[in-house]
Amino acid sequence: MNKEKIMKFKSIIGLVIFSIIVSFLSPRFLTVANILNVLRQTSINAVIAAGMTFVILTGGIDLSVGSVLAFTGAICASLLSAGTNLIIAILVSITIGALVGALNGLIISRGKIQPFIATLATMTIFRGATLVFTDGKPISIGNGKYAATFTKIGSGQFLGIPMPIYLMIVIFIICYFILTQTRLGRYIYALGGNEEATRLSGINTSKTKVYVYTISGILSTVAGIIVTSRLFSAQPNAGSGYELDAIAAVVLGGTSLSGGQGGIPGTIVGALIIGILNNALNLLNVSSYYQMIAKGIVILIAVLLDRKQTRY
Amino acid sequence: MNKEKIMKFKSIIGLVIFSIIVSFLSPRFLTVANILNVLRQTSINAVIAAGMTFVILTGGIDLSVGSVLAFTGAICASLLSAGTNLIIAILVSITIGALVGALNGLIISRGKIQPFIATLATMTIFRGATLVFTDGKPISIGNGKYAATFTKIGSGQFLGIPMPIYLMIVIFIICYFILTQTRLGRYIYALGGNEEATRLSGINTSKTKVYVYTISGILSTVAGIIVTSRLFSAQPNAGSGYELDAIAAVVLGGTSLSGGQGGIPGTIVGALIIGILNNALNLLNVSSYYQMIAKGIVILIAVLLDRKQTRY
Amino acid sequence: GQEESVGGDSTKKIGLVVSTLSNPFFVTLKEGAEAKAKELGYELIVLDSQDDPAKELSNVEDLVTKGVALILINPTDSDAVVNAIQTANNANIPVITLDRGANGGQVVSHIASDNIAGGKMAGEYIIEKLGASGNVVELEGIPGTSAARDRGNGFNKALESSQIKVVARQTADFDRTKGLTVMENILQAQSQIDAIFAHNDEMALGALQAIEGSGRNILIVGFDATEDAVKAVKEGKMAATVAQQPEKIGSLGVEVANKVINGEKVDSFVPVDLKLVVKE
Amino acid sequence: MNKPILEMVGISKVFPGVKALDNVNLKLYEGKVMALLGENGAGKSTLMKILSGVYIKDEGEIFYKGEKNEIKGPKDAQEKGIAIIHQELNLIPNMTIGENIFLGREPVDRFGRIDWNKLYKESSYLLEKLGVNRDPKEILGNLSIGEQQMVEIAKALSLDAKIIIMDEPTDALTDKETESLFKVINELKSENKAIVYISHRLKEIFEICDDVTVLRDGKFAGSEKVCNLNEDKIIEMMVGRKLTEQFPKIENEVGNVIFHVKNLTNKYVKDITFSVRNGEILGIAGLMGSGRTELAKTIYGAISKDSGQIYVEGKKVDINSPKSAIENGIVYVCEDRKTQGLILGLSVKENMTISSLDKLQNKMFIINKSKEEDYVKNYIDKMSIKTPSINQIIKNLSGGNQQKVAIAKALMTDPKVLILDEPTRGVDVGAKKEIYDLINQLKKEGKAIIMISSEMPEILGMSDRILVLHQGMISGEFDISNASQEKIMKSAVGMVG
Ligand SMILES: Nc1ncnc2c1ncn2[C@@H]1O[C@H](COP(=O)(O)OP(=O)(O)OP(=O)(O)O)[C@@H](O)[C@H]1O
Ligand SMILES: Nc1ncnc2c1ncn2[C@@H]1O[C@H](COP(=O)(O)OP(=O)(O)OP(=O)(O)O)[C@@H](O)[C@H]1O
Ligand SMILES: [Mg+2]
Ligand SMILES: [Mg+2]
Repeated sequence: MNKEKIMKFKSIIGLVIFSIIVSFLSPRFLTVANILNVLRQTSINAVIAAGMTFVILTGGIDLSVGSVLAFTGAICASLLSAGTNLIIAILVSITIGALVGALNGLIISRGKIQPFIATLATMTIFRGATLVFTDGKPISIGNGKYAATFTKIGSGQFLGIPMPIYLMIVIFIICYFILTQTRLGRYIYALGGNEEATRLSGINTSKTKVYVYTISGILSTVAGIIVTSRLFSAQPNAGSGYELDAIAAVVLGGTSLSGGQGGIPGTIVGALIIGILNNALNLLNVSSYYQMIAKGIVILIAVLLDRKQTRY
Repeated sequence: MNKEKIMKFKSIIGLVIFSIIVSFLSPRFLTVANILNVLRQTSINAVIAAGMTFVILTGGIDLSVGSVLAFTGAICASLLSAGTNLIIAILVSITIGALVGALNGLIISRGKIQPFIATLATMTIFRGATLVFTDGKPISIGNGKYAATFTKIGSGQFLGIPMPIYLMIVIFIICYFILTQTRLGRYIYALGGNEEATRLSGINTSKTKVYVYTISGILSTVAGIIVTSRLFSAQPNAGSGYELDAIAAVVLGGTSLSGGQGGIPGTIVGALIIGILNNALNLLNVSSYYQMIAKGIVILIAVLLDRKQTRY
Repeated sequence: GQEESVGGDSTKKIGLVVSTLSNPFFVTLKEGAEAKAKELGYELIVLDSQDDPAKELSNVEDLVTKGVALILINPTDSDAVVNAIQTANNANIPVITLDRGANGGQVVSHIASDNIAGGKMAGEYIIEKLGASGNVVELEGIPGTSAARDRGNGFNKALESSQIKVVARQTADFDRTKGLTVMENILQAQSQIDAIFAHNDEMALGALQAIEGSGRNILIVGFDATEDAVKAVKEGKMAATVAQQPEKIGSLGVEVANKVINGEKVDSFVPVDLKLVVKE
Repeated sequence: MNKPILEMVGISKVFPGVKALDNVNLKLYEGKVMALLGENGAGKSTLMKILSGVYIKDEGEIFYKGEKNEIKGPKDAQEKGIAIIHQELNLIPNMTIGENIFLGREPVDRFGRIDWNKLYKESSYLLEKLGVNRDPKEILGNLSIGEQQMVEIAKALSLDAKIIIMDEPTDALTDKETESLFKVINELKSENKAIVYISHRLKEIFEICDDVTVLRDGKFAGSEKVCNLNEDKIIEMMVGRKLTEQFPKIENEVGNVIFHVKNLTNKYVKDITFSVRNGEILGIAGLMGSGRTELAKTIYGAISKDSGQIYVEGKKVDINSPKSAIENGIVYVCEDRKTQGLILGLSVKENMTISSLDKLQNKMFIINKSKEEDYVKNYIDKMSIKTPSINQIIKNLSGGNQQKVAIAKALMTDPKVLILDEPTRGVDVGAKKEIYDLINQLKKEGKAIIMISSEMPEILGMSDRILVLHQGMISGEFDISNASQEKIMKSAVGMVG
């Protein structure tokens, strides 16, 4: 794991250098308020990216995360606006998110369809389902009994620190634990490293796949709940394009798209790079056209810094 | 190659069955006018997908095709509106498309960056560049000396058949020829089959990669010229999301995303499936939300039909 | 026999090509049209261009194939729609444009409210509220879209005459979530903000969350008058939103279409009033 | 004799187009090693994959401990006490040695956490037992193929199974590791385990096995006690005829020095200087991980060198990629044909011509297909490659024939210097002889040949001169006239003299 450590180190150094440059350009950047702000904003992408890390470690990809986020967010909002109990609304949403993720996993493992194309299809299907469900309009969580409590999830604070930050940290700890300390974690790395060898070692690779897509579905739902809570409402369009940000965070964190290598700590760094980048470009008031160019170039540089050393 | 032939056969059968069902549901579907209509509509995706086939055969992916389409379309339109000679405008655009594609190839081969993330970054960069270039406004090809001739490319007919259909057919023939009859074609399949073995066989794999992304850039530009010609103008947002349709066409055609297997004939079938699907759903008056669901499901079914036999 | 029955049937069919159906504004427009079509006994075929002019063209081609009596187009772009309109023209199918105009082809009628005028209206309202000077933020729509362009142009034109300064101009892609995060970032960067103009209500509502979170007091003006935004205005959370009455655009579209099909004469431009929705 | 612990009766298995197994029988006894022999493609691995749950048999029955049994999958086999060392390495390169050994059976504590201490302690113990001097926390991918093979063996041992299948375990091992493996096998025998041993190295059969079962073309060709057999008899059972001498060494007039390496140095090799003459075979011996493959790849330009020069025909050549090596008349045949030598999804023809398409194209970069076909057919004849057609996917060929295609690919570039890395790894006796004949043929044609091999008889039987590597440096050089196994081994472990 030594090599990996150095690699993580490198992207952190990149992150630090970048932060220093920005803080010179904008004195507001390194204030406590802004740091909390960045962390809170990052939390949504970070939570999705945590799930995406599991998927990518197995050598898969999940393009449907944004649609799942929108779908479960809409379900949660409609339950709450109907006055359903907070806990029930959340549990129902997460269950649906898990089922939808498991469906992805089943299509991929049982149907033997490449993850890219399978989740591309379900991305379209779930988005269509969301639009049908919401009739293309936002669903407000309304003034139901539990609405006020619900908004605390996204907008509340504890000890001066926004709730989504706690949520993000807890999720990262759990994910880190699963990946490093449990058998499932080993199987995920093994699957990404060599699927055939994993299967021959007596591991049920189909089950492992279903698990990772289920985790991705659950975490997309958690992100959906945060978004819904922050906006008091669920948007039928929510999450479009989020898959790319999540994948970028994972890859920037040094996890290989071919699977088997990388992990959660890298993803944290990757999500922070993207979060800070968006924040910095806004703070520096870079015009939106040039923002795109800048974002693309920074991602390229970050990956270049972080790429694996050639073998010889 | 026998297995491959059967596979192609299978997706064609799927296509035929689907067409028969649709033609029962909508009598307008199987008219000559509508078939030409479908083919013309398919041409844009088909041309991009032809380039994408090269890239995917090497085991890569090109997410930047839509941005390249917009960028070169804008350049072409601005040249034409300035009264530049038609041929020069087209040649300049194609040269720029080739350079931009080669840049992708260089980043991937020299920078050793994974194609997904490299072209994700350049997708953003080229889109930003397009917005800067056009200032976010569409560029009309105007009434310049050559504008009228230019619009023939997309909207003209010859012997009652729309020009883009001829263009598509010629491009497919050239691509098929390159892939099956030339050295480059062999190297592309070899690279996708086993990169290390290809390198050890004395092949310059970097150069091969640069070639395929250059081809993809050129064909995106051709698609951009068709779009610009059909719309009388270049849109700064043109082509967003086209990468997914092109990838779907390639995969539906039986080309494996891991490279080395598949080819142009499959891609034709794949592009037709998507084109016919869009047309049929419109003709059948399926509401747009349900269209998404239907499209996703049909893609899943098509891939399921077409997937490789299980290994035992 | 068959040809005739299809043709006979077609008098009852109208096509509606909408630029996008993942934006509540256009969903409302569509619903207005649907309600009116039902009332007048038409079958309305709604197709979604997903903000892609090439898809729009395909949609129109498919409608021509299907043989509709008239096509209502809500263009994705005024230039790019021209070929689509000509396609319909060539098939002798009359075209009516909704919300956004076309720069060519034969259009029997254009039903819209003016985005530039709307942007101006928002700018003038802010000038009225702030007085001669102040700091404003502009949240822009998806770069390159005509709505973002026109609303921005009108707004900035209005501000030219005043001392009001645009201290930040950032895109939030017409998206509520992005409106929230981008506004949060701008709030970090700018210590003095008096007002904000968002190119649509979605972004305005996102920005509203950010501003409420920051505890600052900033005047918010949105655009579109969606249900949620009107509610926010009523509650005093937003200052105003420019109402384009999308429902009315949709229903007027079908009404005019009905007249065209029945051979009645129609105006070439049917304006739909812009209204500034403010708290009574 | 006592009753078999496991009996396979009338096993058949069909793959699309191939009847891999046809009514095959196999009996295993406690405390005995059963050799499973046969030519490449005879069905040995297939039979063992059925026994270990990888494939499902089409017909036949399996009796285990006297009872009829079905083996449903790899996990089921493991649970029944059947362990297998697969012919192809089945390991995860990015994981540690220990993680690989216990993959799928990680010890966990009460909270479902992996007990790393236990895992690494037991791994250490297993590695020690096999004489592998590696920290179990090392990443597997950094090990040489031979060492990885030892990890694979450790993994099978860790199962503590009743039946242990070893499918060509010594394929990538040198004599030293083979010895440690045999020690372990003898221990297993004394623990009353039943072992299946597959190998193409017949000498080993007499060293370690008790019984022999032979397959021929997927059919059961007989079973016999080792003590009743000799090498020739086994070969006759396998191929159905007698073979002439194994190493048909030819004497040849060696020519001038055509190839010369001077002070070649990089991360893997240090200060390597040697030369090869026309019509000479230079054997390179060494222990596993001594850097032989790296030396070859450095010469070939696949690994960059830090310093040193290479001369071909007296001219200094600048080699920085395999492409430039081929252009300068040097070509390399990889030790691992499946991952580096061949592109398994392409056809025989496409594989064979991939390095020499520049000679087969016309001005428009179009491949001259009829010329290509002629070339390929010529090599298929010359090297007697068994393939149904030149368009057959190479994956479907037997190992020996695949190896011949890999050599044909190299020869088609018309090289002056040919580097062969383990040219007969995994190749059956018959095909081995054909490859030796081929190498001799090339020698006669005046090519300079460098042959890396871990098989001592092969090195001694084929080479004119032998170079020994130790830790990336040349530790000995012998003319064949005064070389012996002992001398080479001494140099290989770094003892001077
Ligand atoms: N998955 C498969 N699909 C199709 N054919 C196969 C498959 N696996 C093996 N075969 C074929 O079955 C036959 C037996 O192969 P097997 O691998 O059992 O031979 P083997 O005796 O182990 O040979 P070797 O000594 O080369 O390892 C061969 O003809 C081979 O090509
Ligand atoms: N990718 C790698 N990273 C780090 N070390 C490596 C790598 N590949 C090989 N090595 C090390 O380099 C040394 C030389 O290995 P090499 O494979 O050349 O040995 P060899 O003599 O050819 O043995 P073999 O018979 O196993 O092929 C070994 O110590 C091996 O562990
Ligand atoms: Mg075998
Ligand atoms: Mg070696």
